[in-house]
Amino acid sequence: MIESIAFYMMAGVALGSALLVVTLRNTVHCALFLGLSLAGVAGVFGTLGADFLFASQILIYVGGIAVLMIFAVMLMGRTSDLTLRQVNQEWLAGLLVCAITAVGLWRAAKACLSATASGSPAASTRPLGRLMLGDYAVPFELISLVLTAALLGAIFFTRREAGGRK
Amino acid sequence: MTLTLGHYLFLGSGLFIIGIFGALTRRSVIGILMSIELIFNAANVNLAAFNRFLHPDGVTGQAFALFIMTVAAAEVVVGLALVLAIYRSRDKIYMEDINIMRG
Amino acid sequence: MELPLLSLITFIPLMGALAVLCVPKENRRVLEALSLTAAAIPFALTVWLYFAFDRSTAAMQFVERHAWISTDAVRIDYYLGVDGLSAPLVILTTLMSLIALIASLGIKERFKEYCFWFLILEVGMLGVFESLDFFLFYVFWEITLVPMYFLIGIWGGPQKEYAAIKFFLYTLAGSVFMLLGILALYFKADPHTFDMLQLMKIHGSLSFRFQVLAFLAFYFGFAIKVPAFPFHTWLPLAHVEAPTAISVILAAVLLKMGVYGIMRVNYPMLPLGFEWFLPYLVIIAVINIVYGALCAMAQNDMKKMVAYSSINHMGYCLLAIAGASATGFAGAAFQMINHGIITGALFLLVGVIYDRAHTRDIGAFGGLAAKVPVYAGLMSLSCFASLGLPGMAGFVSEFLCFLGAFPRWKIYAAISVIGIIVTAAFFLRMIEKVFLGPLNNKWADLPDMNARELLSVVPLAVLMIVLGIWPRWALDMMNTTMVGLAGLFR
Amino acid sequence: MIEYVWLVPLLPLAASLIILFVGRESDHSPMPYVGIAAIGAGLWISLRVIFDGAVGAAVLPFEKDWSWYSFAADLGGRAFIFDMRAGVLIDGAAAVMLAVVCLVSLLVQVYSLGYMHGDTRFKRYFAYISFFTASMLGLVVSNNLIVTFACWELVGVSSYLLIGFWFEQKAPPYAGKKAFITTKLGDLGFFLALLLTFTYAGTYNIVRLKEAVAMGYLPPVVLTFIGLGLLAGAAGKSAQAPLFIWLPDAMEGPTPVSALIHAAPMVAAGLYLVARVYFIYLASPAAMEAVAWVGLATAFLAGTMALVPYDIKRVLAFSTVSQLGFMMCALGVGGYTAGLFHLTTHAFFKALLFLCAGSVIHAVHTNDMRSMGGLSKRMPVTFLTMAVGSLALAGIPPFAGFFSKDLILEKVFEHSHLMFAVLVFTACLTAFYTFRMLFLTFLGDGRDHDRVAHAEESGSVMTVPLLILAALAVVSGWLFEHGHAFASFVGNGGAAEAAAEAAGHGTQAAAGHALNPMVLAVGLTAAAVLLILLAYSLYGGPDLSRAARIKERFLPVFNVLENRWGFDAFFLFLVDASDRLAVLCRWLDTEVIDRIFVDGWGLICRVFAEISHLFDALFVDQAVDGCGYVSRDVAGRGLRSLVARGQVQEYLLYLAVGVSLFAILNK
Repeated sequence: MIESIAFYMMAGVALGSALLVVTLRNTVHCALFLGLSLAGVAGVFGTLGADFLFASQILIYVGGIAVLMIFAVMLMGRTSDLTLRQVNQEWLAGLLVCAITAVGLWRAAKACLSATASGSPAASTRPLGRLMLGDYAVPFELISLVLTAALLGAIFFTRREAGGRK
Repeated sequence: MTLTLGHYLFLGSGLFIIGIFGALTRRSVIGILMSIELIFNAANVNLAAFNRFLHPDGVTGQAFALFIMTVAAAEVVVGLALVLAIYRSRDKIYMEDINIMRG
Repeated sequence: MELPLLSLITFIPLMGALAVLCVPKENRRVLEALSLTAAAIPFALTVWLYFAFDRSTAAMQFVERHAWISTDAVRIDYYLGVDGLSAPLVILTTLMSLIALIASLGIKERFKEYCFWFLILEVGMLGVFESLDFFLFYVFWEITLVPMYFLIGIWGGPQKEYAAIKFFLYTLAGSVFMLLGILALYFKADPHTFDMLQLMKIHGSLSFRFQVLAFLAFYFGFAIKVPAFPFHTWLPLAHVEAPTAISVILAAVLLKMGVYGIMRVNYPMLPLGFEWFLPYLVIIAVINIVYGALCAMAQNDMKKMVAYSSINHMGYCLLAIAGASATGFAGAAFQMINHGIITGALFLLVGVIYDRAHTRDIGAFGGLAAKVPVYAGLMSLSCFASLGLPGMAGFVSEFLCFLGAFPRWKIYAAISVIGIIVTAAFFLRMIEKVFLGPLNNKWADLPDMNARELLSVVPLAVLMIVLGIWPRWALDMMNTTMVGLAGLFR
Repeated sequence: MIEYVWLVPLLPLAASLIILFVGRESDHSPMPYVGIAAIGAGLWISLRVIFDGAVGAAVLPFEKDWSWYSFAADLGGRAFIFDMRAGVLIDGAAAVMLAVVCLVSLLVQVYSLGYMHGDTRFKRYFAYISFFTASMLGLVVSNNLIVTFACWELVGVSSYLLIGFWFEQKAPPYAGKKAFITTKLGDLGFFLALLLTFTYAGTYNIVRLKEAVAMGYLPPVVLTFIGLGLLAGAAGKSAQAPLFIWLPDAMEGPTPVSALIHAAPMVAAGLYLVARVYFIYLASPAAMEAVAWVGLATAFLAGTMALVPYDIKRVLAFSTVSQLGFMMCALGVGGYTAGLFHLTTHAFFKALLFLCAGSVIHAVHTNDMRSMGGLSKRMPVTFLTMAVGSLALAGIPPFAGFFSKDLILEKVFEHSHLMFAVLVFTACLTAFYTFRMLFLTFLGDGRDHDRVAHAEESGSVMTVPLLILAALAVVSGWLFEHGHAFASFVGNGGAAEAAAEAAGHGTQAAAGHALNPMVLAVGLTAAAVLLILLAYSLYGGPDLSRAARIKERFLPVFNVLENRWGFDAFFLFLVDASDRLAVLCRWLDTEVIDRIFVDGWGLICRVFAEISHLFDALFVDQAVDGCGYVSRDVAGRGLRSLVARGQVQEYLLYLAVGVSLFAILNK
């Protein structure tokens, strides 16, 4: 029962702030709500018993990505943004498409309403660790390469520009 | 009323739809990036849920979710760097102004 | 686990080539060091191979076999191995590659690309001699073509494009026929296989007609490479236009692929076709010998002369093969090595004078011996080795070639000795015109050879003499295999 | 000592390498002494070998060999690994030859110290000489025909280097090349003989080969061909007809080299070879006969040619060729001992003559005898020694040449009277031209006063070798002849002659036909003395007009002789013909074969290309164009302006529409 309540709360937070993210005019607020939404998803992970995911979500998304977004917004922010429209002309089309998709997804998800969980969730951190350094060792290393490459790429992009301006 | 897989999938779908909507309609590039993060999260929720409900003995789904997080982090880093670069060189952050792909 | 020696030898140059790509082209020192290392390590390994080689067996050694492409329909193996026929050639290849690379250090333009293509070329050449799977063989065979095309076409002389395209198309035409032969054998074998050792065992089930046709297909491919008359005309042109080091490789290694192919494929796999072709082969050999020598005598361009002398020398190999005897095979195998060393040195030396004088016209010089004694000495030494002076490597192998062919083809062998005297004539004439007589004042301040050039030529000169005085060191490697080869159909 | 005989060739070889690579070029380089020491040691060993052999302390023939290399061979239909062994085989002839070569070489080297002094390549000269000696000695000792052939060719190369030693001039390199190629021409015969030998006998060891011949393993035809092939080789190296053309030109080299090449070592190599494999000739009468006739022709032709030249060295060269013909002829008629005997004595006095000539040339700086004359007062030692040499060459007793030539003529008489007559005639010519040379050089007036007046006797480093050789020229004939010591030492000589007779040679050697040696000796000597007097009357005085008149009367004959019977022209024609052939081949290659096999390919490809191009243009291309037209003009223009506006979000929208369709349409 508690689980259910927690789930609904967290899901509400996540969905609600997500909605705000895509509709608010002030980009700074958008970024803040993004953080909230991500935290909500973290909570949902908690209800699933995925404690490691929960932690990661907080650390990476809320602590990292969302903060990064805020920084980015502040770096590029213009005062006029607050008065300008943040939604383009095609929002109606987008809404339509989303609605159609939503119907499709609804029908798919509805079929799963009968599947319940068996037993209580086991602690997942240890098996996750084994998996990562066992069967998935190579992808694990590869993903770290991807991260490094992304980091280098980012530095490269921004630095070149900085040099160009001088 | 116990929680079922369906609940989680509804949540995932919701986040996904919102993300898609955002990606389609936001004018600023950063907004689009945020929306994409939402889509990623929708996928993660689904993965974690499938793991919990369909294969409670393993943790493969969570592992995949972890990978996605990492990729998402990389994507955000590069994305933001690109946005920053474009912003610096062209002083633009709105999508309709960036049309170098015009056929 | 045993060390995959052959794979290491073959693919270290490849790694070197890839590494070269990663070095910025301004870092010439690094490029030089890297490519030299990539050529030196395989050479060191082949020295090891030389000592580790078991001289008492005719079987394949250092065999590596792994399934490469394996489906229900086809099975292609990564299958390497060497015996007394191919091991000396592998050693020759790594040696000549290293030396040619040393000689190329003087290249100024686009050095990075040069090193890359050169190392790729080495991979291909080594692979051809090592592979025991026909598919692999063909792949390596083709790999040698492309780098050669670029090496001639970019770094060559005035007519380089024409020479490169001629070389490429001509040899490609040959290899297409070879592919035909490979496929024919593949489908005749039951079960279908590309395994060359396996294919050597099926000749009993092949009809005469089939053998003749397959023989011609293979022969066509190999004869162009040898080059056997009348498919030889690409050679002088390619040699003349190619940069020095590439001429060296072309003469020292690429031509050997043709003879090697005939000895590895045509003879053991298609004995009836081989037997049928022998009378024609011996005539072709005689033409190669006499006609090649005569053509060489009429040349004014030193490089062209050496190129035609190659045709003459490869004629000895063909003659020896036509003898179809153990001595003949040993002679052909040894002649390949010696021709590689000697003609390699000759091309290097011609390159040395061309670098200084910017001409190769024999008539343009005169009396250089007083001016450049070291160069004159080495050149004369190589010329004497090439004309088959006893005490030097060329004699032993030439003699074995004749000795192998003589019992079967007495008259033809007797005609062929004309080639010896003509060879002597044109080499001596060249020496006389270039080095002896009054000094042509135009070259009064010609510098003698520098350290790099000496480093590339002197080892070859030493080898010429050592192998001439003590041929045991080379022949012992080959003997058992040749006896086995000759005994195949007795 | 005989176990160390393999050192004899190796010592000079080592010396030559040391001289070549150690030290710098200088007049005072100590390096020549290395070579002299090496050859001195060789001489000592070979003399010890002769001594040991003579007193029975060493057993001759002595053979010792080592495994050299092995190669895959097949004999009798079986493939196996053949072990090639190389080593030394010393019989009497080899021992004598060793000593002769060592001695002449040693004296020549000592002499060269003076003669070559001041040359820019002083050191290198000695390296070449040592190398030459080494290969010559190798040829002598080898028990394996392959090694013999190898050394044979090396001798050729070193003579090439030595003849062309003064390469800054035009003529010496040309002469060197001519010598090399001409001898190489003969070597082709040697080469083919080697091929035949292995194919039929399966060995290169001379002793094994002898056994094989004795057992009759080799068919007679093959033996004849082997014999002829070896003869061709010998004719090249020993300057026999018709390959003697290189020898007069070879005089371009330094004079000590001429002594070395022409006196003993190099030109003797051919004879030595024939003697070494004498058993082959004994087994093949036809080959034997060929040897005799080649020798005869050579002796006669060269003897006549020696009558006309004014170059002092050329006279000697032709005389050498002529004497070699004598020896060859002797071998051909079964006179094994006689031939080798003449070889030995000739080595001494011909070396002497060359060195004397060198001494003269060194003093007057010209080869032309017309610029000499009257040198006897200025160079007494040279004159005396040269006179000794000339007497020996002319065959006047008691000088060495008398004994050996006498022996040869006896042998030839037994074989054929015709040959005998020709040889006697030639022997008389010898006396005439030798003294013509001597008188022209030393007697009469100095015709070129500048040169003659400044001529001075050479230093002792040059005259001492002359004196030693002169002494040998005096005594050697008598010494060897005495008690038939030479014949018994050369050993198998007697056996060989007996075998020759058994084989049907000496057909006229029936007891009654033998020539009385005394008659021959007295008659020959008288004739020689007569001709010497004739030569004196023509050339001995200050007035040469009579000689000139004779020349005018017999001008056509003189012309023929000066043109060397047209042999040179013939070989030049051969060279020219092969050059033309070569040019023809080149033309054929670039203009015909290249065209056919390359451009021909091109043409075929072009034809196919045209056909496929036609097909392509008519059908395939039209279809492609059709597709392109539809996509570009119908769809492209319309759609592009509508959708491809570069707005990424629009693209995303299209994508989303697609996705939503999937989502909604699934069941």
